[in-house]
Amino acid sequence: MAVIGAFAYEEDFLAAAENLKASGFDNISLLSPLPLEEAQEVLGLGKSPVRRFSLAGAILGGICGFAMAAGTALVFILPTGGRTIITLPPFLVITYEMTILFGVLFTLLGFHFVSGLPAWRDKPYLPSANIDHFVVVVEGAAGEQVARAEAIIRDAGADEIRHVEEDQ
Amino acid sequence: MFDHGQPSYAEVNKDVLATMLETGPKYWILLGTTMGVAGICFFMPWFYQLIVGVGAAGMNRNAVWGTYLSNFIFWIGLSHSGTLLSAVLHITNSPWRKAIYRSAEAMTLFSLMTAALFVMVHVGRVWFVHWSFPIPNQMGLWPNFRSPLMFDVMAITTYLTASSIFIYMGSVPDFAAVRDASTGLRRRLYTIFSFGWRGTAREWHTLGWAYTFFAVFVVPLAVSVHSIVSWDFALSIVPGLHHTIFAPYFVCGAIYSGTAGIVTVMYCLRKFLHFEKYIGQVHLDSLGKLLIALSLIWSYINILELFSSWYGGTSFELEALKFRLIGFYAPLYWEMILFCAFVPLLMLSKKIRWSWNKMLVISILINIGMLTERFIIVATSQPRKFLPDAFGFYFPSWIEISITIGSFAIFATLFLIFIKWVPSISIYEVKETLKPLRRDA
Amino acid sequence: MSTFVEKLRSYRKPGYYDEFDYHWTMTIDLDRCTGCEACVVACQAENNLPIVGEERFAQSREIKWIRIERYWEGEYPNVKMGFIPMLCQQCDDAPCETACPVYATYHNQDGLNTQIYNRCIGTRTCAVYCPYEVRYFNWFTYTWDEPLEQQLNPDVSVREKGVMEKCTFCIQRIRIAKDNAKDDDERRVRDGEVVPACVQSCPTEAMVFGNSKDPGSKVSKMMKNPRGYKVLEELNTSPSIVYLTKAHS
Amino acid sequence: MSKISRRDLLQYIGAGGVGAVGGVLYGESVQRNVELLIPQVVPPDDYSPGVASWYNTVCNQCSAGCGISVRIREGKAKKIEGNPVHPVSQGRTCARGQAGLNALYNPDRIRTPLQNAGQRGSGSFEEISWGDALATVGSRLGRLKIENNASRVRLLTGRVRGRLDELFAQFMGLLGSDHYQQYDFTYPSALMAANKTSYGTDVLPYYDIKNATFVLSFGADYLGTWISPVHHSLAYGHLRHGQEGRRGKTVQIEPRMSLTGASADEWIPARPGTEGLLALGIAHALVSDGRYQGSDRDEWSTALAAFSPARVSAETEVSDDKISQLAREFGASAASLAIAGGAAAAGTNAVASVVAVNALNHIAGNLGKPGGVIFNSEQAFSSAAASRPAGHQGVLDLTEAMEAGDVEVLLVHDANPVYALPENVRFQQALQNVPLIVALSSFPDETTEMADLILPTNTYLESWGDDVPDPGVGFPVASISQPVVAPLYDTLSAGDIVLSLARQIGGELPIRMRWGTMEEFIRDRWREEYNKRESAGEAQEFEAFWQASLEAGVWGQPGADSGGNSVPSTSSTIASIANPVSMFAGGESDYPLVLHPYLTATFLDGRGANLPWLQELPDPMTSVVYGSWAELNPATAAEMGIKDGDVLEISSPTGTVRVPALTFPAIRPDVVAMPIGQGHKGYGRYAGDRGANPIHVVANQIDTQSGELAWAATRVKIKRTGEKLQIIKTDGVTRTLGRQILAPKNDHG
Repeated sequence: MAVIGAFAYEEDFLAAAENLKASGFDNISLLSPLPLEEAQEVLGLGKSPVRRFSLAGAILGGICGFAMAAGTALVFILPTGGRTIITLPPFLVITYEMTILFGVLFTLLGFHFVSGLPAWRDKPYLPSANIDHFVVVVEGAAGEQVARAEAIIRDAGADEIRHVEEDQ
Repeated sequence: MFDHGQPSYAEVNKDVLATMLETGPKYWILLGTTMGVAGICFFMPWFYQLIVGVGAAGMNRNAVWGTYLSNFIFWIGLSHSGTLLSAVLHITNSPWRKAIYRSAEAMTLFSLMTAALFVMVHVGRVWFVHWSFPIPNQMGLWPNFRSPLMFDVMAITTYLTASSIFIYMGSVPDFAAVRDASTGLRRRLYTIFSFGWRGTAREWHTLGWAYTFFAVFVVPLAVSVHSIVSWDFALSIVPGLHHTIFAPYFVCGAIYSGTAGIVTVMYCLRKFLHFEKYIGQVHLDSLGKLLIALSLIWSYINILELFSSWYGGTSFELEALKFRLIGFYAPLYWEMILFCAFVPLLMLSKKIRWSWNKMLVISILINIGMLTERFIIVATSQPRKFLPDAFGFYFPSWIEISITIGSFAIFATLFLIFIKWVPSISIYEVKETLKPLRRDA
Repeated sequence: MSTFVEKLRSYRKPGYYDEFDYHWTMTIDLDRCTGCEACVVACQAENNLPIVGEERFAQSREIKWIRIERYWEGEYPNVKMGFIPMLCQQCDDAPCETACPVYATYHNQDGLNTQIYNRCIGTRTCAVYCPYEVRYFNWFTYTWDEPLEQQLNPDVSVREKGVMEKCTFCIQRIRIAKDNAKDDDERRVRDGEVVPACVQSCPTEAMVFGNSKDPGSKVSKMMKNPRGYKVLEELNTSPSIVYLTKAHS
Repeated sequence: MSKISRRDLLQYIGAGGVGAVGGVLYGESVQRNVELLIPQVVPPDDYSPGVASWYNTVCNQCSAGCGISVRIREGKAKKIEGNPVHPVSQGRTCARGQAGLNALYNPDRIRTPLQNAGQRGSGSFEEISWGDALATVGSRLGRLKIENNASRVRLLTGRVRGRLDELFAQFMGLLGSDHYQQYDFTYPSALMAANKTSYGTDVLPYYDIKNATFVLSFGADYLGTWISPVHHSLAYGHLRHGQEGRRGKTVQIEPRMSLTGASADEWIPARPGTEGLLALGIAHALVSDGRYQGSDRDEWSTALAAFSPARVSAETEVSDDKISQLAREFGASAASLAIAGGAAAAGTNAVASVVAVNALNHIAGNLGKPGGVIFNSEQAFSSAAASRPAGHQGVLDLTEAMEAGDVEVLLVHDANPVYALPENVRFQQALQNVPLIVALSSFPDETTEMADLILPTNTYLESWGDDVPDPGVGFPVASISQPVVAPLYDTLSAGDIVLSLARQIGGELPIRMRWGTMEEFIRDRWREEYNKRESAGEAQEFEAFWQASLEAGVWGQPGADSGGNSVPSTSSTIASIANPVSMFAGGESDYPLVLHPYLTATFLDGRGANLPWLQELPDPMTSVVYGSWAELNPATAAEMGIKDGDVLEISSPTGTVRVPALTFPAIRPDVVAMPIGQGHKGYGRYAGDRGANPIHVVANQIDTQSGELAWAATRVKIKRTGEKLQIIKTDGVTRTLGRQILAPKNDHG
C-alpha cells in the first residue's frame, strides 16, 4: 500500500516530507516537476556515486584509447612519414577523445545505475507531478502506518490524497 | 527575464507541449518544402556524383579539396555553440541559458549530422568509408591513428555521441511530460523515451550530477573537435594553412558562427512557435554581447594570421597571402571581413542589439561571412602551394553549389522534425527560472 | 620488463626499419634534360594512365605521374628556360603518408612511398599535403576507346573513380627484378637491373635510377655530384630524388 | 605410377569426352559474357600466358629509323622501348616513338577496304572485299599498261626507305610509269641540295654532336624534330656530361626558342631569314682573325669580304660583339660543329644559307673529324632507290599534271599532301581531275577522304620491312622491321598490296615480282645481301644469320669503316657563297610580322595528331594540349592589346587562319610563331577539328636554288577577332618566384 499526497505549494510539500521523515517513514519518494535541492536534502542525498562512474569511465577510456592507437599500430606495422610506430602526439589526441567518449558513456551508465531508470514497472505516480504539483509518495506502508502517513500529509495541506496498491 | 509577465507552471507545460501536439498545415507545407529541396538539391546531385565520380564537382588537380570540405567545417563550426554554450552556461549557472539551450543543442546535433554527410559527399569512395572507423575490416587492417583525419573521425563520433546523450538526458523529464499529456501510440513511445521518469528527488539528484558531468566532458570535447578540424589543415605544410593559430582561430570562429546561428534559430522559434513569453530581450542582449566579444577575438586572430604570414616573409606564404587578399577570390575575402569584423560592431548600439529583426539580419550576415571564410581557406591556399608551375584555380561546380543549398534544407528538415518530437524549450528548466509559488503570494 | 622497454624503444625508432632493404633513388640531371617529354609518354604507356580528354584537361584534371615543369628566367632577349621533371619524390619523411586515415599510402621496405589503390577511400588529404603536387586523383572512372585498351599493361592495375594515384617508381618492374634475383640463388638485385619506364626512355640519359644503399651503384655516384640538390629541401621531406642543377660551360 | 593400359586409356578418354560434351553443354547453358584470360584455346608457339616477350623492329613515327623493342603479352603490344643494340636509338625512344602503340590500337583505323559511296570528299564510304578492291585497281592499271598509257599512273608516298621503296620503284617501273614520287614535309631537302652544292654529293652526313664541344645550330631543332632527335639527344647528353671535366656548349640561332633553344646555353634571335648571313659573318670573323690556315685563304677572304661583322650585325640584329664572340668560341673549341635546319633552311635562300653553314664548318676544319661532320660514303645494303627525292618540286609537277588531266590513277601511300601543302598549291582542287584515286592508308585523313578506293594498310607494327638509317651512324647498318602482333583487322601491308596488284595485273609483273608476300621479299633480298658479303654461304648459315638479325632487329658492322673520314671535295664551296637573304611573301608594311611555322616534337608535320597520348602531351615549351595557338612576344601583344586566348585572324597574302594568341617570352617581337600539326579535318577523333594548320597560309614560295618549299618565308598580319578561346595548358605560373626549385638555395638568399 502506498500513500500519495499532492501539494500545490513547494513549502507544504517540503514540510510534509520532513514530517514524514521525522516520523520514521524511510521509504518515501518526493516527486516534483523541477529539481528541488531542499527535497534532496530531506532525503539526505549528498554526493552522487555517478561521479565515480565518470572517473572510472574516463580513466578506462584513456587507457583504451592509447591502447587502441598503439596496439593497432603494433599489430600491423605500416610506417608512415618516417614517424615512430607509437607516435605520441597524435596518439594523445586519440587518447583524449576516447577519455571523453568513455567518460560520457560511463556517466550515462552511472545515471541509469544510480537512478534506477529505466523503470518499466508502474510505480505510484501522479501526472500532475510533472506539471505543477509536488507529490509525496509513502511506499510500503501497512496497517496503521497508512493512516499516520495520511494524517501527516493532510496536515501539511495536501490537495489530494490517494491510496494505491503496490504490485509487489 | 520574461517580457510578457511570468507564466504559471501549468502554462509552461501547455505552451511548450502545444508546439509538439498541435500541428497545423503550415508545418506540413514547410516540412514538405524542406524535404523536397533536400531531395532535389542535395540527394539527387549526390546520387549523380556517386555514379560519375567526384569529378562532378569542380575540384581539380590544384585544389583537391573544395566546397564539400569547407561546408563540412562550416557545419561543424555551427554545431559549436549549441552544446558548448549550453554546457559552459550550465557549469557557470547562467539562468538565461535555460530557455534556449534545448534548441541550441538540437542545432549542434543536426549541424553535426549535416557535417558528417559532407564527409560522405567529399570522399571519393564513400562505399568504403567504414574503413576509416576503428573496427576490424576484411583487410585485417586498422586505421592510421597518426592521421589528422582519424582525429576527426574520433572527435566527431565522440562529439556526436556526447551531444546526443547530452540533449537526450536533458530531455528525459520533458519526455515524461509529453507522455503524461498524450495518449495512444505516442504515449507508449514516450513511456519508453522517458525511461519511466517520475521526477523523484533521487532521479533529479542523479540527473543533476550526471548532467553536470556531461557538461564538464562536453566543454573540452567541443574545443578539441574544432581544434582537430583545424589540424586537418594546419598539420599540412601548405602555405596559408600551416599556422599555429589555426586551432584557436577555428574554435573561435566556430563559436562565433554557432552563436550567430542560435540567434537565427531563436528568432524562428520565437516567431513561429510563439515562444515570445520565454525567449525575451535578455537572451538577445546576452547573445549580442557575446557576439561582439567573439567578433573582436575573431578579428584579432585574423590580423594575427595575416601578420605572421607577412612577417615570415617566405615566398610561399606571401604568394598565398597575395592570392587571398588581391586574387580572384579577394572580393569574397573582403566580404567576409565586412560581415564578420565590421557588421557585428553595430551591435554595440543597444538599439540594434534589442531589435529582433536587426539581430536576425546581423546573425545571418555573420554566418554568410563564416561560410565564405571556410571557402576562402580551402579555395585560396591549395592553388598556391610550393611549385608555381602547379598553381591553379578552383571554382565550384553547380553540383557543389546545389549540394550546399541542399544541406541547409537538410538541416531545416531535421530541425522541423525535432520540434515535433522533443520539446524545443526545456520545460523543467524554465520552471526553475520562475519564482516558486508561495501560499502567501 | 626490460625486454618490453627495449621493444618499446625499438618501436620508437623513426621509420621502423633499422635500415631499408634497398633504397631506390633517382637522380635527374637538369643539365641533360631537354624537356622532350619522352618520359611522360613512357610513364603513360607503362602505368596505364588514362586518356582523359580535352575537357578534363581544361578542368586541370589530367593524370601524369611524371610531368615536366617549366620556368622562365629573365626577359626577352636574355630569356632562359628551365625544365624540371616532377614526379613523386618518394620522400622518406613524406607528409602524405601520415595524412591517410586508412593506410592507403605508407613507406615500404625499399624506401618507396607506396599507394595501395584498394585501400584508398579518396579523402584526397595526401594530395593536399604533398608539397610537390604529384598525386593525382581519379575524378572519374576513365575508359579507353576500343581497341586502345588492348595496350594496357597487365602488370599494373587500372584505377577506378575515387582513388588517388601517383608515381610508384614502376614498382611492378622492381618486383619482377626482385623475383628474378630471388629465383637466381637469392642474390641481390644488380645495379641497372631495374629501370622505371621514364628512366628507360630518357633519350639524354638525364635520369639515373638505382639503389643508393649500394655505394658502388651509378646512382650513388651521381648523388655525390656537387651539383646535386633536392627540390624544396627546406621542407625536410627527405626526398629520394636528387636533382643535379644546370651547369655552365 | 600406376599402370594404365592403352585400352583403359581410351576408355578414360571416351568417358572424358562424354564428360567434356556434357560440360560444354552445361557451360553453354550457363554461359555469361566473360572475358577470357587467354584469348586462344591453343596458343601459338611463341605465346606463353603471363610472360612478356620483346620483339625488335623499326620505328616508323618519323624518318630517323630508330630501332625499337616492343613488349608483347598475350599477343598484345604493351610498350615500346628503344632497341638497346640499335646504334641509332641505343635503347631510347622519344615521345612519338612510344606513342606508336596508339597508332596500332587507334580506334579510328580503317578496318576493311572501302569504296567511295557518294560525292568525292564527302567522307561516305562503303565496305568492299579485298578481292573486288584489288580487281578494280588491278584491271584499271592493267588496261593502262596495255594501252601504253601507264605514265598516267602516279604513285605518291610519304618518306619510304628500304625494300618497300625498292618494291614501289620496281612495280612502277614494270608498270611503265616513272612517276613514283615521295613527299615528306619534314624531309631536309634543302640540306641535301646544299650538300650537293658544297660537297658535290647529296648524302646526309653524320653530325657528330656527341663528340663536339661547341654546337652552333642555325635553326635546327635537333633535339626535337630534326632528322634523328633520339640519336641527337643521346649525343647531347654525352656532350653535356659524357666526359669527365668537360661540358660542351650549345648555341641556338632561331627567331623563336625551340626545345633545342631552351636547352642551349645561348639563344640568339637573329632576324628570320638572315641565319645564313650570320654564318657568313662568323666565317668572315674567323678568316680575318687568321683562324683559317688553308691554302685558299685569300680566296676565302675575298669571297667573304662582303660579310663584315658590321654589315651582318645590322642585317641580322645580332651585335657584332656577339658575332666575334661566337667566331672566337667556334674557332677555339676543340671540336666545333655548325648545323642548319628548321626555318633557317626553309627560306627562299635555304640552299644558300645551308651552304654558308657548310662553309663555316669547312673554315673551322670540322669536316671528317670526330665532333664534326662525318660523311657516310657507303651505306649498308645500298640500293638504287635509297635516295629517292622527297621534294616539293615533284608534288608541284604532280599537281600540274593532275590539273592538266594527265593523271588517270593516283596511288597515295602514307602521305597527306592535302594537309601538308600550302593551300595555294591547290592540290586538293587538282585531285578532282583524277578519275581514280587509291589511298593506301591505315587511317582516314584529309587525303584519304578524297580517295575513291581505300586499301587499308597494316601499321608498321604489323608489317614486314627493312630500313637503312639515313644518315648512317658511321658504319654499315640495316634494320629489319617485323610484325610484332598479328594484323588487328582485315588489312594488308603496303608491300603485300603491291605484290597482289602485280599478280592482278599479270603479264611480266608477277614473274619479275615473284614473291608471295612482303616477308618473302625481304628475306630474299637479305639473302642476296648476305650472299654478297659472305661469299656464297650455306642456306643453313643464312637461316642463322636471318634469325639472329630478326632477334636483334638490326644488323651492322661496327668495325667496318664507312669512309667517314673521307672528306668530299669542297672546292665548289667558295664559288657557291652567295648573299643568302630570304625573300618574303608579303610586303613589310601590309604584313608586319614574319610567320614562323614550326614542327612540334609531338605531331611533326601533323601525322602524330591522331594519337591520343601525343594530343595529351603538354607542348614542351608552352604546356598547351589539344589545340594550336599563335605565339607572340609579350611586348608585341601588349602593343596590340592582345591577351592570351584572344582569337586572332592571321592573314598572309594567300590565306587566313584563326587561332588563339599566346604570349611567349622567347620569340622575336616581329615574329608570330605557330605550331604545325593541328587543324586537321577528318584525321580521326583525337585530331578532331581543333586548332589551325599554319601550312595552309604559307605562301607557295620556293627556294631559288633547289625548288623546295620555303615554308618560313611568309609575312602575315594579325587582327583580333574579339572572340576568346580557352587555351588549355597545364602550367600555372612559369616563374620560380625565388623558390628552391631549379637550383639549391644559396646560403642566405
